[in-house]
Amino acid sequence: MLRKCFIAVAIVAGTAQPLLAASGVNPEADRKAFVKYFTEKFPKLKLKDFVNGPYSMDEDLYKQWVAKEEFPPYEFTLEKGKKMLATPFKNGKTYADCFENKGVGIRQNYPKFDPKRGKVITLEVAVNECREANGEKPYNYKKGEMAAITAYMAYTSRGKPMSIKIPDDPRALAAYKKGEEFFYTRRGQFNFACSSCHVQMAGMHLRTEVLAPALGLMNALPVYRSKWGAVGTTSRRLTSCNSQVRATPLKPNDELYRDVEYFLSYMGNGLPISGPGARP
Amino acid sequence: MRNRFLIQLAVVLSVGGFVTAAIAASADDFKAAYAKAEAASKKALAMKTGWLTTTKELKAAKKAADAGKFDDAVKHAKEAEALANASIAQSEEQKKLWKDAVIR
Amino acid sequence: MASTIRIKAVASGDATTVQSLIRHPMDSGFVKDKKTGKPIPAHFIEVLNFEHGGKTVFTAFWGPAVSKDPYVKFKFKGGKKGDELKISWVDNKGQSDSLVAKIR
Amino acid sequence: MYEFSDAPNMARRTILKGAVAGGLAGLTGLGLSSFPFPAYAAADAKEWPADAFKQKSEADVLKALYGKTAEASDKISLDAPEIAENGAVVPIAVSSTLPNVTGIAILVLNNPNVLAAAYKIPAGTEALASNRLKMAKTSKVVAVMESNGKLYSASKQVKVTVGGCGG
Repeated sequence: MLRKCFIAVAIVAGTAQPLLAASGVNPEADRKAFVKYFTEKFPKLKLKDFVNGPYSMDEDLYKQWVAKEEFPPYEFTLEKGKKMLATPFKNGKTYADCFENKGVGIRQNYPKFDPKRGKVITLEVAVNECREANGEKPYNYKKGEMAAITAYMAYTSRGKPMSIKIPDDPRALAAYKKGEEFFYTRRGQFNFACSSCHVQMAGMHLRTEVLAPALGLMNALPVYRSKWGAVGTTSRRLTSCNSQVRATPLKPNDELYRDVEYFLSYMGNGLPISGPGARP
Repeated sequence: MRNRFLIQLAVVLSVGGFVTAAIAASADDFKAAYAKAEAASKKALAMKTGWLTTTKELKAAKKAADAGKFDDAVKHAKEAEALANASIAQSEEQKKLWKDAVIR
Repeated sequence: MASTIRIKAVASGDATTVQSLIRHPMDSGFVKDKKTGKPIPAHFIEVLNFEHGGKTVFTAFWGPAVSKDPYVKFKFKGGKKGDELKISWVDNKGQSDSLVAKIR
Repeated sequence: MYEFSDAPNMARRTILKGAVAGGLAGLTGLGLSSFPFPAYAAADAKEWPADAFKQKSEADVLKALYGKTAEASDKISLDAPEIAENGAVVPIAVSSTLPNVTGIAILVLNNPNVLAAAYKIPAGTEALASNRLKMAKTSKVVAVMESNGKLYSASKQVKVTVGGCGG
C-alpha cells in the first residue's frame, strides 16, 4: 500500500520535472540560469529589450535602427509573405489548412516537438511539409520565399511571448541536449563556439560590431541583415556564423541546426517575438 | 584550454611545413598526399566538424598540381591533412570540454 | 504587378510629412555577380518626383550610391487629409512607375 | 559588400555614358512622345544632372550642380552615424534653418562618384531630406544647401567597417 503510494508520488513528480533524475536534463533550470547570467551581465537592459540584440546596447546603432524602422527595408518582404500565405496551392488549399489559426500569430510556438514522429519541427520545416503535403515543391531553407513567408508569420506574432515546449519525452530532451551541445561546442579554425561570441563576448565590440546576446536571439528570426540586404532564415543565420569562424557550415536545415534552434528558442521563452528582426 | 589546443595546431602545421621543404615532389607524391588529406577531410565533414580552411588548402593543392607545381601541391595537401586532423581533434576534445562553457 | 512605390504621407498642422520606400535594386555597377564573376550593370533610379495640387513639391536626383529599395523623407507646407499625392520615378534603363496616394 | 574601389575608372565612365543613353531612350518608354505636354510633372530623366554624378571631388560636384562654391554653415544639421552599422545602408538626414532653401546635395567624398543624391526644394517645401546611402569606406559626408542663391555646407566623418562575427 505504502509502496504504491510512493510510486504514484514519483510519477506526479516526474511530470512536473521532466526526466530530471533519469537524464539530468532540466531545460527550465537551464533557462533560469541563462536569464540570470544575461540580466546580471546587462543590469540596465530590460528583459524584453534583449530581443533587439545590439540595438539595445549601443546608442549610435540604436539611432540607425530607429531611422530604418520608420520605413523598414524588409517591408516588401513582409508584403510578399502576406500574399504567399493567402495564395492557394494548385490543389486549391492554402497554408491556412496546415497551421493552427491559419498561420497567423503562431510563430512563438516553433520549433515544436512532434511526438508522433519524435522530431523537432521548426517553422521552416512546417512550411515545407505543408507545401509537400499539397503537391508543391519545398522551398530553399535559406532565403527567398522561405524567408518571406516566415518573416510575415513572425510579424503577426510580434510581441507574443516565445512559448517553446519541451515535453517529457526522451527524444525531445535528447534534441534539446544536442542543441545545447552544439551551442557550446567550439568549431572552425578560429575555435569559437556560438557561446564564445554570444555569451562570453555578448555586448562587446568585435571590430566595430556589437555582438548580440544569445538570450532572445531566436525571438528576432527570421532576420533582415543590412549586410545581406535581405531577410534570411535561421539556417542562413547559422551557416553565416559558422563560416565566420572558418567552420564548414552544415547543410541548411541540418538536424543539429534544428536542435540548436530548439535549445536557443527555449532559452528565449517568455521574451517577446521581435521577428523579423533587423541586424547590421 | 583553448591555448593548449592552438599550440597543438601550430605544432601540427609546422611539422607539415618542414617535411616538404627538403625534397622535390613528384606527381605520385602529390597523389598520395592528396588522398590522405581528402580522406581526413571527408572524415571531418562526416563528423560535422569541417573547417573551411581545409577545403581551401585542398583546392590550392589541386590547382598547384594541375599547374605541375608538385612541391607546392604536396605542401598544400599536407596542410589540408593537418587542418582536417586538427578539426577532428577539436571535435574529440570538445565532446567533453563543451560542458565547461555551459551557463550554470 | 504590385506597385513598386510605398508611401506614408501624414498631414499634421500646416505641413505634410512624406516618407517613401521604392522597390528597386539600385545596382551600383561596381558589384560582381557571385556566380558569373561579371559586374552587375548599374541600374538605379535617376529621378523621383512628388506632386501635390498640380505642383511639384519635391524632386530627388539619385545616383548609384543610394541604397537598395531606396527611402526618402521630406516635408512640405500645405496638404490635408484626403489630398492626392502623385509620385513617379524613372531609372537609367528607362523603366518607370507612378502612383497616386492619399494623404492621411 | 560593395566593391566600389575595385572598379577601374574606365569602366565607370562607360557605365555612366550608358546610363545617360538609357535615360534618354527611356523617355519613349515613359510614353512622353504621345503626350508631349504631360498633365502632371512626372519624373523626367532629362532633368537628371548626369555631369554632376560623374565628378570625383566636392568642388567639381558643386561646380557642375550649382556653378559655385560653398561656405561652412552651422545652420545645417547633418544627422549621420559615427559608425555605420553597414556601408550598404547608412541613414543620413539633413535639415536647416537657412531661409529660402532651393536645393540640397549630399556628398560622400570617398565614394567613387562623390555625389550621392541631390534634391530640388520648391518654395513651400522645408529644407529637409532624409535618405539611406551606400558608403564604400570611411568617409566625410557633406551636406550642401542652396539658400538665397548661395551655397552652404556642413560635414561629418562616418566610419565604415566590414562585417565580422557580429549581429
